[in-house]
Amino acid sequence: MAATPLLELRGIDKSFGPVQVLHDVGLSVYPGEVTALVGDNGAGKSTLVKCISGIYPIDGGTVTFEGNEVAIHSPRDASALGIEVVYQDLALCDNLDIVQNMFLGREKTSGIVLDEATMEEMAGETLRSLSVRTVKSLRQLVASLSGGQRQTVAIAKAVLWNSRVVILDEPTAALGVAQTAQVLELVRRLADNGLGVVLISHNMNDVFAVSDRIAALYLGRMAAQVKASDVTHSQIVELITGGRSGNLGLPAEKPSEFIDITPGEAQ
Amino acid sequence: MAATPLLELRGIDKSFGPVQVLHDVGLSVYPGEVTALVGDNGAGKSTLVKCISGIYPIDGGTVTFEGNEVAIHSPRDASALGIEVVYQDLALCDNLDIVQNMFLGREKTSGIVLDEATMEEMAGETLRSLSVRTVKSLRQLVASLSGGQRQTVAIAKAVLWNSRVVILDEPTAALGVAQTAQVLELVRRLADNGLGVVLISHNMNDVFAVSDRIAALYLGRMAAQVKASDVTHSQIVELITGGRSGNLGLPAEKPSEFIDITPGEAQ
Amino acid sequence: ACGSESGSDGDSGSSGSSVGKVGVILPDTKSSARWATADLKYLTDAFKAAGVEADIQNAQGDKTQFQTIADGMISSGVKVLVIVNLDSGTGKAVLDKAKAAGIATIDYDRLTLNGGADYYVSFDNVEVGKLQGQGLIDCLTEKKVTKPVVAYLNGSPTDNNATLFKEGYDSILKPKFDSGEYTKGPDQDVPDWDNVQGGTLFEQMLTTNKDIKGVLAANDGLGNAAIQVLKKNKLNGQVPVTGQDATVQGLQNVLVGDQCMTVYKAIKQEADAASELAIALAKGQAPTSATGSITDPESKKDVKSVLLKPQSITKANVKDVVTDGFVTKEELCTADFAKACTDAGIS
Amino acid sequence: MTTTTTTTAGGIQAVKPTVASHIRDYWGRVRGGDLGSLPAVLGLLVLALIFGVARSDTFLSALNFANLFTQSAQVVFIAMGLVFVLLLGEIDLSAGFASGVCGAVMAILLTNHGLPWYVAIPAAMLAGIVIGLMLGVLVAKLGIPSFVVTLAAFLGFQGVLLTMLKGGQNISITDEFVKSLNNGNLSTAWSWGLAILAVVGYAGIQLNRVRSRAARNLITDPIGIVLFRIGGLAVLLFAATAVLTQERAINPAINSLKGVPIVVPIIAIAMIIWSFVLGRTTYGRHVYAVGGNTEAARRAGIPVDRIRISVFVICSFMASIGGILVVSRASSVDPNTGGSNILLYSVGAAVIGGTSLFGGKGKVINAVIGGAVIAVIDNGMGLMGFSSGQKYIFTGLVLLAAASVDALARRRASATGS
Amino acid sequence: MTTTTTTTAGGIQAVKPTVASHIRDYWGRVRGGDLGSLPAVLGLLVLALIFGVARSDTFLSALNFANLFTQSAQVVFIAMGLVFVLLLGEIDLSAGFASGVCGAVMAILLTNHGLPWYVAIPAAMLAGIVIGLMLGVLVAKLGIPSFVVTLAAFLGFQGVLLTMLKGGQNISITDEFVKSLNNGNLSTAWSWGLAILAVVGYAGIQLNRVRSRAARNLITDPIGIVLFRIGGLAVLLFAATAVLTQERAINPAINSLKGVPIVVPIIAIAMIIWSFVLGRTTYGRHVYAVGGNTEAARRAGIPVDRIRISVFVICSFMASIGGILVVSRASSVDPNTGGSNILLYSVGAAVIGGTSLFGGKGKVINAVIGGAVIAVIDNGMGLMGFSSGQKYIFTGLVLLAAASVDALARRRASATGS
Ligand SMILES: Nc1ncnc2c1ncn2[C@@H]1O[C@H](COP(=O)(O)OP(=O)(O)OP(=O)(O)O)[C@@H](O)[C@H]1O
Ligand SMILES: Nc1ncnc2c1ncn2[C@@H]1O[C@H](COP(=O)(O)OP(=O)(O)OP(=O)(O)O)[C@@H](O)[C@H]1O
Ligand SMILES: [Mg+2]
Ligand SMILES: [Mg+2]
Repeated sequence: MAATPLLELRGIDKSFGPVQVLHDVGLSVYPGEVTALVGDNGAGKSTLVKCISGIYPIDGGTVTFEGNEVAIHSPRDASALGIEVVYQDLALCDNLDIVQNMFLGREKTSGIVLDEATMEEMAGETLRSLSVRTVKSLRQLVASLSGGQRQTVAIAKAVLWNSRVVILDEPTAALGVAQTAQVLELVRRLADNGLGVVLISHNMNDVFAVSDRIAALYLGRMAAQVKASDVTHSQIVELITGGRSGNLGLPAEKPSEFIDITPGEAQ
Repeated sequence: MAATPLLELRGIDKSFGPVQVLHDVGLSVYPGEVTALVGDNGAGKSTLVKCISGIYPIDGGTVTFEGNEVAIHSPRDASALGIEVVYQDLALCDNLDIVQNMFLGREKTSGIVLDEATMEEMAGETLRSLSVRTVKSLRQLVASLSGGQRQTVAIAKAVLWNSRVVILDEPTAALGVAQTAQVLELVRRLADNGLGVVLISHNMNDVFAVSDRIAALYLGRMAAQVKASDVTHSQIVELITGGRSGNLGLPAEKPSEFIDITPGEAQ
Repeated sequence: ACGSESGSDGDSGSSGSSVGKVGVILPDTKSSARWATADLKYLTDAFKAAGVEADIQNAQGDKTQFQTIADGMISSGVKVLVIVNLDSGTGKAVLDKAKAAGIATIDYDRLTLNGGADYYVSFDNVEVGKLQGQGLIDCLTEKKVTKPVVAYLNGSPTDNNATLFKEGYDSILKPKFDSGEYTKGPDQDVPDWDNVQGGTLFEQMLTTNKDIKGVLAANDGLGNAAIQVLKKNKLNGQVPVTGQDATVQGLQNVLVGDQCMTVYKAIKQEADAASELAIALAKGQAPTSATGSITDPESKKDVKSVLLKPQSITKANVKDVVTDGFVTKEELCTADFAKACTDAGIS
Repeated sequence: MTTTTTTTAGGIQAVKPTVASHIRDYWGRVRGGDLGSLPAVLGLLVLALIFGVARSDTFLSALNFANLFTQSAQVVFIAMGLVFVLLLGEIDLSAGFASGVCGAVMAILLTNHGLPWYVAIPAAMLAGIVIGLMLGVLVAKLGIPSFVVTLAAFLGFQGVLLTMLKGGQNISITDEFVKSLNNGNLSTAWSWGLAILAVVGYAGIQLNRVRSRAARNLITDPIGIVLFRIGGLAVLLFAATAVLTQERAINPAINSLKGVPIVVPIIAIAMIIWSFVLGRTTYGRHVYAVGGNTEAARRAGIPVDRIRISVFVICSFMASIGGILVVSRASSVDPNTGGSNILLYSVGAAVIGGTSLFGGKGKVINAVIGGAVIAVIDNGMGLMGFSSGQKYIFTGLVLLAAASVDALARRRASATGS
Repeated sequence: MTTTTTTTAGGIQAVKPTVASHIRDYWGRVRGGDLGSLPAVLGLLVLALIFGVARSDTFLSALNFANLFTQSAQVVFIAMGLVFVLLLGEIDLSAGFASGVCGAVMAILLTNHGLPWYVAIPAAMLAGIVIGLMLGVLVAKLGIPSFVVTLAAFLGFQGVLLTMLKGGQNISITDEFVKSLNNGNLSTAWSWGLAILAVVGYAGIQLNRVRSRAARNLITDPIGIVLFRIGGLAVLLFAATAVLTQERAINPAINSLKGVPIVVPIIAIAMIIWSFVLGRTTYGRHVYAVGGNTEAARRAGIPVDRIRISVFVICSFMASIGGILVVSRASSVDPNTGGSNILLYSVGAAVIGGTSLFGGKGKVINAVIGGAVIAVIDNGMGLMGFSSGQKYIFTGLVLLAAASVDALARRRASATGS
């Protein structure tokens, strides 16, 4: 495994209006490794991903890609660097069909005409490799797909391309048993091919099954980033729910601005 | 446990245009029991739920509630019978806040004026009981919630009311470790209070942890409905992926109209 | 293969092969109430009386519709086409098409410049404007106002007639402005002849220029809009307002002294003149009534014409309009105006 | 940060806001792009400034200020009604002519049938309700897109209006009560009385709310902020009343003109009622829900069709009041009443005020502020003495400028925040 | 069910459809609510039937049939352009007056400056492009809602037009080429030639597609269905050509009138080009994507702003052609060119054809079919001899009836299916 990270974040801050969601977050993604990003609901995992992919502008901090500091202002910039993301909120165009969604923004053409035949072939192969068996037609609109089918399309869309870093935000949440196994295998395969992979998941079995490193976010702060082999299942759960576990994690006092539930002003 | 089912479906058929999604499906939900509904992606679980709750009209078959045949034409009818549903596609109003969403359609009023204070109090308590800790304000718009937070709001919305049957479609898919545990506990508690609970999940551990019965859908057909104590983990996985396991499940031949992937007509 | 057989669905049973059908296209319903209320009635009556089948339609101010209607009439095989153009361009396009189909054409009320219609029947629109200008001067003189500020509330900027009216009253008033006897006040067009907008515009004029002493409003509707604003400021009756069309509303305003004058165009005369021409042409006779002639200012060609004189109506001669049957006493002399009517000698 | 933590009834920890934290929060929200009607108000101020400088003597006069209200009444009323329709992501192109038809109903009953105003006005409103019911049923029950239904109605009502007016006559009204609605003024005593009543009422509601929430241990706005709001309203209302109760007649010798225009309380009452309905009742909540996510609303058991019909009824009802007021102002009705740009102006008013055409977002007060923007533009333009062509161009430009203030403010805000 | 299973290149099992299965599938889709433009075509037939019965002698004459095309040209062109804007969920209220302004540009260059048509026409089109660019930049870059931007432009262009025409003059054009565009007819030879070319071209494309997909072992439409489509088009086109190449002059002695109107191939070419762009190019795909889910499109790396600007450019460009054609037809331009109901009719045409106002759904051909519905209503009404009031009312009712055919068809379909 390479010593220099492929993608490195340092000191990322992000606020939405008055609410600060990310505080000084750092994260390193190494080529050939699966880095699991874990954290409680609302810890800021998806927000961090969206900061990396340029959907949200960051308030502070730096992003380094292959050793060079980069500024990612939009998803175009991210994919130009070779960063592909499967978002938790899948972001498919409901008015387009499966093939059209899978190739969105990267359509194959022959001349100026769309090469539907090639795209259809490629899409079919990819879906098959992900154990999708109940899709009636590749020309079905994604609006009519089941939850798991939608998720598969989103995953298939991200892995069709030659990228350097693949980030998957809870990719197996809606998947069935067989499909989940396929996706985990795919994740491992991607890493083995030298890509940097970030996997977000709430399923500790999956996390320990495929990941090399584990990064735990707690209330918008990076509690710890450790080798998977160095920690136990229950240590990670402690990090997720409490922000610290033994000598790992954040300092003891609880960040003052987080309060359980603050009933706001009515209306 | 009562011998007569609270809710019973018989021979349910459902097509979307030329595609038949449900074939002659039967399901019984008993009071005081958790019935797990399992099946592969695209098996038809969510479609079945939407048929029960009146979102989709059924093409054929009967629905019996407490022994009486009922016709459910809309979600209003379903909730009038005491059927509450947590949908997989959460169906929250992004332009409303957490409290407003939780009480949607059942607002508390004093006189003709909305009683915001009472609703806020009740919402806060319910969320706390579901281990939600990172919501900044109950008046936050649900559009700005994380995936898990949205799911919790949807669950909280369904359990706020006194209902007879609660159906949860993959309620823990996006939840963290602690929250998942809380929801499973809640599911058990609801059943123990005499409600009929239907839980859809792809996580076999969860299924076996809380359910009394397991119903397995395979390609739109009910493969088997068995007691959880009578089957093993791997038998259920076989039912899900193959439609049969030993003497359980569908007859051997594969339904002819299902073909792996049928590339449709381009454009 | 088509169009040669004329429609036989009219209510006149007498349409022999020699008597053709007449098509009439009226312009709109907004520039004046006359088109939908008066012209339609008089023309229909005249054609019915003569047993000539007529198709009378209104283009509702829409040029495209105007042409669509014309196309329809031409394809339904009319023998005579009477048009009130919305603008000379479309007017000419329609006339050209009609002539190409061998249809006789009459310009009604508005001359289609360079259109080459066979006949022209009209009130002189510039003359209307002149009457308005003169009427305003008379009222101002009568009220002994010195150095009055006169405001213009013109018709729709997109209506060519409004331009002609303005040309008329400008020609009368401009010398007064030039000599310093009168002062020219605000001068605004009212889009679509919209009375509500007219009211707002006048309110703003009055706010800007508090000593407006005379209002040249292009028609009765706009006049009424100005009067309402004046009323709010209790200036009605003191500031003379002009109008046009001799509508019930306008005449009532004249009767109570809020409006200085209106212009009455004996539309029946005009309609009768046009229908007489059309009927003759439809029957294949040579019309004799078009004795006058007018020179098309663009093509410099003469057009055979029937030209009628508009009449200025003040309190003194409101009864002429009633006598003419243009408005009925019942319409005009409602409870609020009964006394004014008696005073004006209408009984 | 020293925040006082109190325990509320639900046993949930909460932070009691102070005046300072409240202001900080507000500023955070503003920076975060949650601007409410701030930009529209800003746009209004900019416009007032421009016209005030260009035509300082007239634009800023009390007379012109009073005129603003009567001139904008129709657009404001239609816009308030349209907010409901727009909240559902629907559109009502026929609202303009519906107001014309209702105005004509009133005028015909008054003038041609000699009926008193207390018959004619309710009849006109009823006409509005019937129209709305018709449109709503066609949209909700037959499922025809509202654009098509109301386009058909736009044409149809134009025809109805023409037919009612026998092809194009104007009908004058003479009823003094009706005419006073959008021409008359309150007496000075009434003007002050209502202004004071409004401030006292507002103060009562605000303070009561603080009290009752505090009693349940829920978070309340700091009392300082509440008092500031009440004070702000008082200053604004009393200043306006002071201006409007001055003599503003062109020629005070002939005619005294003072007092708040009667139409001001009419607009205010409509605004308060509908704001209450949208913000504080179950019905209003359901309108937002259906507009935000129809499917979610349906699944929550909300009778979507009935809500859909009801918004068209409200819209046409408000249009009927707009029609009554415009007929009152012009003292007559003609086939173009409610035509021209009324509809586009009304939709524009709602949109400028911040209502989304896609549904789910908007408030009644926005329509009033947007209507004020439109009215100020129209009013100011009328004072500038441009030619027609110039006027159209400048109106367009000023409209654009007012809208850019809004767009740029939101953009700047979202660049620093979300 | 005997289906032939073939193995395609990707190694995926697939079913080779037969004619019977294809028809079964189509019927299933129709029952499932996927009706395409079927209801609009149905509505069109119903209308033709009504008017045909009521005015059999005139409505169904060859002359009237030919007139339909020239009458509808402006609306159809603006509607085609609007489809792009509507696909993004935006609106362009200024398209009507933009077409007027562009028409005026052409007329002024032709008449006042005496320039030839090959300068004036491109200049008008350029004006359209510039206008679209302006609108697009304001919407996409400043983020002002398109309703407000184009409302401002609607007013502004009205003013520009008035100013260009010096306050209200008409400008006539005499250029024969321009006049022939929307008045002239093709010679009989050309008429037949183009009709044959169209059929042959269509056949070539369809057959080539079947061949190339079959070569890759992908599923193709059964050849019987393809031949049926080609045959259908041929019958339709040849029948229309036969009717239009008959003599249709009222008085053939004076003036012969036959051949396909020149505007027909102009409309056809525009339709083919834009359908190709929307359906077969990356750009078109991106337009649908942005309209369907802007955020998803942005995440897929689509330059959303550029797409947004481009649709306004296309819309105004098409409006400019509409303007050229309407000026050609009227041989003149006046300050109301592009005003009146043109805009609402154009949006209505697009919507009736099945384009959604919320974006993501619609085709160019729908605009043409919807435009035909509007044109037939207008044309037929003109032949019925109603009074103005009646005409408005009936137009509204007929529009509603045509739209209900659509709504009811879809509703029935969705009741049996989804
Ligand atoms: N646009 C926004 N405006 C305001 N707050 C936001 C916004 N987006 C997210 N948040 C808040 O930021 C926090 C982090 O959200 P995020 O989606 O990153 O969580 P997450 O770690 O992905 O959680 P989950 O596991 O539930 O997906 C949450 O508390 C959420 O409410
Ligand atoms: N509106 C629709 N039109 C056409 N096909 C549909 C529609 N809705 C669902 N389907 C199809 O019906 C099948 C069953 O879908 P459903 O959502 O019920 O699956 P599911 O069992 O819930 O799967 P998952 O576990 O992925 O949520 C899928 O193949 C899906 O593509
Ligand atoms: Mg997340
Ligand atoms: Mg599902």
